[in-house]
Amino acid sequence: MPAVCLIEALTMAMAHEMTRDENVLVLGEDVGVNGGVFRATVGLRQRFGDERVIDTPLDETTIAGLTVGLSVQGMRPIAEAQFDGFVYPMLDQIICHAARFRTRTRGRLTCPMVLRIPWGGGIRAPEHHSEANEAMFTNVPGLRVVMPSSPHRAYGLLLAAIRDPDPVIFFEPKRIYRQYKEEVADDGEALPLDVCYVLRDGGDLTLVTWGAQVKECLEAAEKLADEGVGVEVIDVATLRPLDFDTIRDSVKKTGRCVIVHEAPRSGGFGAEIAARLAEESMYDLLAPVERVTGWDTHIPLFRMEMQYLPSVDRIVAAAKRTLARSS
Amino acid sequence: MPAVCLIEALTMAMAHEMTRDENVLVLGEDVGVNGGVFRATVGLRQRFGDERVIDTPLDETTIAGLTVGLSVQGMRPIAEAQFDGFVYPMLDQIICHAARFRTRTRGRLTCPMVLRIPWGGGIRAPEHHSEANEAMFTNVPGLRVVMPSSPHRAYGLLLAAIRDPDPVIFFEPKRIYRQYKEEVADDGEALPLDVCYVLRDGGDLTLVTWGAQVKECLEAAEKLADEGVGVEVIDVATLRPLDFDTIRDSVKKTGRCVIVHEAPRSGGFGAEIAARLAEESMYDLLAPVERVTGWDTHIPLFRMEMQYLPSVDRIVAAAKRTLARSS
Amino acid sequence: MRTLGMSVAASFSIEYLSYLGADGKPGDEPWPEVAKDAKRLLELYKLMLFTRSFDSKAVALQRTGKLGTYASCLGHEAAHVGIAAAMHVDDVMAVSYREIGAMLLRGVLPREILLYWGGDERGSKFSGPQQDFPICVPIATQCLHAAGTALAFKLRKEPRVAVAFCGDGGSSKTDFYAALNAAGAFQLPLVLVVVNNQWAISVPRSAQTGAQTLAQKGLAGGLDCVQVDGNDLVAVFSAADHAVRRARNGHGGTVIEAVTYRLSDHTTADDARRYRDEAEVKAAWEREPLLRLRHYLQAGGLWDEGKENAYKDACAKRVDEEVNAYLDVAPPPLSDMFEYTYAEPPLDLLAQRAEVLAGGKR
Amino acid sequence: MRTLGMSVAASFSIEYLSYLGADGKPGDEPWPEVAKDAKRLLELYKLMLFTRSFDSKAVALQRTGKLGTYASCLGHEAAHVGIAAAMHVDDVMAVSYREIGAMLLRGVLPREILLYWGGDERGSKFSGPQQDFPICVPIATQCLHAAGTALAFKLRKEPRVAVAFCGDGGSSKTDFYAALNAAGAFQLPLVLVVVNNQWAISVPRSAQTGAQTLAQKGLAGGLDCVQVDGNDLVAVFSAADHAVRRARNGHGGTVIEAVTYRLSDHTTADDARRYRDEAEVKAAWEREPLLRLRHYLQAGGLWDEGKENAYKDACAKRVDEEVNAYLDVAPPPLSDMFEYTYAEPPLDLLAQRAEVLAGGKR
Ligand SMILES: Cc1ncc(C[n+]2csc(CCOP(=O)(O)OP(=O)(O)O)c2C)c(N)n1
Ligand SMILES: Cc1ncc(C[n+]2csc(CCOP(=O)(O)OP(=O)(O)O)c2C)c(N)n1
Ligand SMILES: [Mg+2]
Ligand SMILES: [Mg+2]
Repeated sequence: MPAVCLIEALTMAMAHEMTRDENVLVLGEDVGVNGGVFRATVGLRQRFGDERVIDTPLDETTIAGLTVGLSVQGMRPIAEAQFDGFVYPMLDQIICHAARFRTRTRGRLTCPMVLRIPWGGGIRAPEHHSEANEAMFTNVPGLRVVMPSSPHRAYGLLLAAIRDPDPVIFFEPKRIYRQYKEEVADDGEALPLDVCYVLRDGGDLTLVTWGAQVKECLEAAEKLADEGVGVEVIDVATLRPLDFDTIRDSVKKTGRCVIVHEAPRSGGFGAEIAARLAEESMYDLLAPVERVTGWDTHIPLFRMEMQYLPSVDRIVAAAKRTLARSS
Repeated sequence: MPAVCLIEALTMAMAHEMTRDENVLVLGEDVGVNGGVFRATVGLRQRFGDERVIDTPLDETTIAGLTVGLSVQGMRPIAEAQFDGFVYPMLDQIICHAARFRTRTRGRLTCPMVLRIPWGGGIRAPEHHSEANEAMFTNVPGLRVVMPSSPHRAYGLLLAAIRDPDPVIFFEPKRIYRQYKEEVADDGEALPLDVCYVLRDGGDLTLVTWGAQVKECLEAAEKLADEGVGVEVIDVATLRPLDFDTIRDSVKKTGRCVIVHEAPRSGGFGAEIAARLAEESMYDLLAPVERVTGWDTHIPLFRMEMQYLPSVDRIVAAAKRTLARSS
Repeated sequence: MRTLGMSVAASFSIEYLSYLGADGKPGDEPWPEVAKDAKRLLELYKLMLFTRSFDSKAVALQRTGKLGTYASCLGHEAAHVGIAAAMHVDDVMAVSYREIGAMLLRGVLPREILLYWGGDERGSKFSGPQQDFPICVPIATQCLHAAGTALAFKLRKEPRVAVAFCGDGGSSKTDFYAALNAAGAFQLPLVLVVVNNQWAISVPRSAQTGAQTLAQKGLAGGLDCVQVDGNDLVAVFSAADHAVRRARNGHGGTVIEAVTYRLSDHTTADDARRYRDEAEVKAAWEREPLLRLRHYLQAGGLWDEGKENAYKDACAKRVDEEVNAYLDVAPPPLSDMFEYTYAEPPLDLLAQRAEVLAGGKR
Repeated sequence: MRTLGMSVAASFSIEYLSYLGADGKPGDEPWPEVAKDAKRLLELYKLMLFTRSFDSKAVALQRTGKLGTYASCLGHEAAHVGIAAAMHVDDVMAVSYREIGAMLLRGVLPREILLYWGGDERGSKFSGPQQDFPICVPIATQCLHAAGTALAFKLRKEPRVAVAFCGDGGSSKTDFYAALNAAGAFQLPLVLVVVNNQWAISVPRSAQTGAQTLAQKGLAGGLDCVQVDGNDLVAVFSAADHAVRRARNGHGGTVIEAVTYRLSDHTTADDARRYRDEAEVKAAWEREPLLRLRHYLQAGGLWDEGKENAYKDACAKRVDEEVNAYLDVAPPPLSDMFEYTYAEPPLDLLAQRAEVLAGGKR
């Protein structure tokens, strides 16, 4: 079993599906000879040729529109947005078309496709290269929105995304692309697209997060454990549809919940989770919910970005505040 | 004082500001001779000429980009998106640029502009003409997001939006464009851009909503009043920034809250309000929060759209359920 | 090496094609082979007649509250039918919302078109080539769907062609430019048809662009470009046939600008008298596509007054049948709203469906 | 009325301009008036030299961790400087991210450029014309800002011109097309400069489009179009001067394609050896812009080896000063993060700021 980092697991998943299904193809800017600016598609051009690993002209509207057309006509395109900040010109085709072909034609035409989006801050990148914009997609019916946080989940979720009969927005936390390696069997086993993962058990407080912040949450849990606090850490992994059952069950047990995400707080996807708790877990909560998030500003250029992203300290402080309020 | 309907109040506000400030101009598709497909700009071309009421080529990217350029260079553009469903190609310029010029240049360049978006369903319009997509904007720092629900508020909020030094997304609930007339003085009095409106007092339950659903909420409140239930109705009016104080105070009093909106539930802006309640009002709540919303599907074509939009019956039922759970 | 100073890097010319005069008389130049089959022209004429019959009925249905907003195709019959006529059945067509004649030619049933404009999604689950795209409202976005389709054909080495329509207004849309750029970059079997009917709702052609022709926009992507009299079925059909063949043979994409006129309001929700001159409309009626073709067919002995009247009656009857069939379609079950958002509805959505089916009480 | 059959609706040709050969020798054709001022050419040459000196230092700073990702302008000096040289101070420039020479000419300080690439917003609150746009990363979106700017000029009847740059890749972007479409539709005082350096990161010019030239894309909007040797300062400057004058005089927009070559990696985060041939780069060095201009100036007696060396030393010194000034800039106060999102921070944001200032404890 190879030990791979998150981004290598993605490459492995794409190669697996391209081998299994000749309709799967990859398109985007620099995905070909260059293997992607993050190297996610490295080697694919050599293995599968330039008709299956396609460099497009430099236009995101084009990439999205071609992807929709290819998909509706029976291909299984995996489109790459080079960075999170360049995805906006794709929204029109995604929202007005990809997400709607099935319902618009009552199932006559469908749009199975994956849009891969390297996501989030913390890599000292230039302007527009560090956006946490998942909330642009989580209110859109017909889409699935996925974000893995480990090599193993990256492999299994990307396989599932490619095989899914509907469009999947696949966010990739670029800050942890190469954080660590893990043994991942290239066995073609997909993971479900509607399941949250409990990464750590605990009885006192639930930390709910996704993407790169899983790292900070696990570290915060570790710190809190040192102080005798049992923290359950949940990686949401599939934001739409949301597996709220797992979160509900955890909060039923712990009675306390802190939600952590990189995106700005107001209108972020954390709100949906807090809202579900307000609807369904009110009688289980021993203390108010808290959100530890990016501030309600654009993420600053990289000199200040670490002051923007939720830190282990901020998470620990929120957890302690929550514990104090319920004791 | 003229009695005007909501859309006429908008025309009045635009004319007022165009008279007062020669930098204010209107641009969009069919806003000129035709006066807009909804007639919001009717008469403006005649009064202010074709250099201040500009028909653009048919491209939303163009409209958004020109608007940003005009604004940064000192004009005060009011752009019209012809319908909610055509706004997506504007997002790139709005998010990457309009919302960022001030922070990007530390105040050297700014982008005061208004994007008017006729919004929502219920008018038996064709596909893509009935979208409730405010959640696309509510997670974006640097924007204000506004939605009036009466002629008076339409006038005062649009004035404020045009005068605001930052970009404002101005949603117009087209279903109630001509619902009723109200006397509105053309006195140039703007309303604040960060205040929720309590439209009706009540002690038992708070209904929080915005846009066209204000109508259904007021009707539901009336019905519930007949049964002796005192319902407070809040029109959020300015979604970003959110005046949560007003909502918090109301819920402190009533102990119960139902949030009503047209957009799909998951990831909708109602989640933000429920989240704030979970954070700040937990000890005031006598029953779980509920959301009465559009379903998690695209709004159907018009034959079925009324089955999609929250009805008075659904709101009343949710209110009763909430009351029952807390008694 | 190039010599220093000024030299010419590239040069182009855009051809204009017209074969059948507004008076129904052909010019002196010989017609392209494909247009010489008078029987085929007659067939297409009959379809154009039927289209007009359907169209006026649809407008009437809207006026009486039996249809939603509807976009009439009055005056566009040659432009729409002439293009679709050049396609193979397994080619793929991507329309905007006005191309009734083209959809009918491809086998979409009138009742299905009515169902769509009647606010019912089932209208887009239509008969005819199953890969054809449904009506597409967001302007020109269908051009990119067709480009993606053409790319699929090219990758799969299928000898098929994708054809997309948009309007003069649509030719300003970035999606149109993106499609022609992609067509050139990948040398796609794509035909982009700009139906220039002079108006985009209230905005005249002159306000859309500074380009002398809309056809020349194709030069931006290195495509073939041609402008044709869009009221001349012969010219449209010939140009389309040429472009489709060229695409099928691997020689790449074409932009066809079909110059015509929107004789109706933009849609039934519009009142064109607000913004355009009645005189202009009247003048445009002199050039409309049906009459000239009828004259031509009559001159050739293939058609006459009696046949015209009989066929018109037949059209009216068929249209009535279709309208009745449309009006008979019961509303979809409530549950339909939830069935097609995903292949497998997620749990959340199932719960919402249950709520609705339990009486919409939530 | 047009005769029936085929006729020509429009025809075009795209000129290519080059005046100074790669060997530094002018051709036989007389130079445009504006380029005959040798002293001006010398000034611009010196700026090109300074630009190159700054550029190599910036790359070095990145390599030692003192700068973030940086996009080198090596080889583009003539294309950038030649365009900016034709602008008035109150014209407005909208760059992408590579046009160092143009920014320096307009008065932006080297330390400010470094500050931006050092991850500090204050770099975009720069010196020079205050209406100039800051560096713009989302490809070609600045073309529309320039179009909006040009529209403001036109509406206010100011004799000013907006100039935007984008790359060969950028010329595929819908925003570029939208800008040229708007420029034609409104006859805007806009000059769109496509700096065709043959590569968009790893994607070659040939994969971007089927068009023979990038200049001809302007035909899609009815603009003037010209292709120039982008390594020839004389050609770039002359073409820009012509286009800017034309725009200022109300005659509308131009697309200038400046053909050059990216001699560096795409950015410091890129390794071009992965995807392009060293031989190609080597050949491109034969045509680079500085040497030929130096030869020309030396032949005319305006420059010599000694001056060259002295000036290079002066550049290095000035660059070092600027680098030191950059490195001396203290990080912004934490509160800055909250100051510029709105003119008046809303209450929410004030609360968040208070949290952060209280020690980032939340
Ligand atoms: C993206 C988008 N913007 C706006 C509209 C509203 N709209 C519908 S039709 C139309 C005009 C289209 O004109 P044209 O492309 O010339 O086609 P025609 O209607 O004349 O056939 C407009 C602006 C739309 N459908 N889609
Ligand atoms: C909208 C958008 N998509 C992708 C990128 C990533 N990106 C940065 S530069 C670049 C290539 C640009 O090539 P070109 O326009 O030729 O300019 P050059 O870098 O050669 O000067 C790409 C794809 C971006 N910055 N913006
Ligand atoms: Mg038209
Ligand atoms: Mg380039």
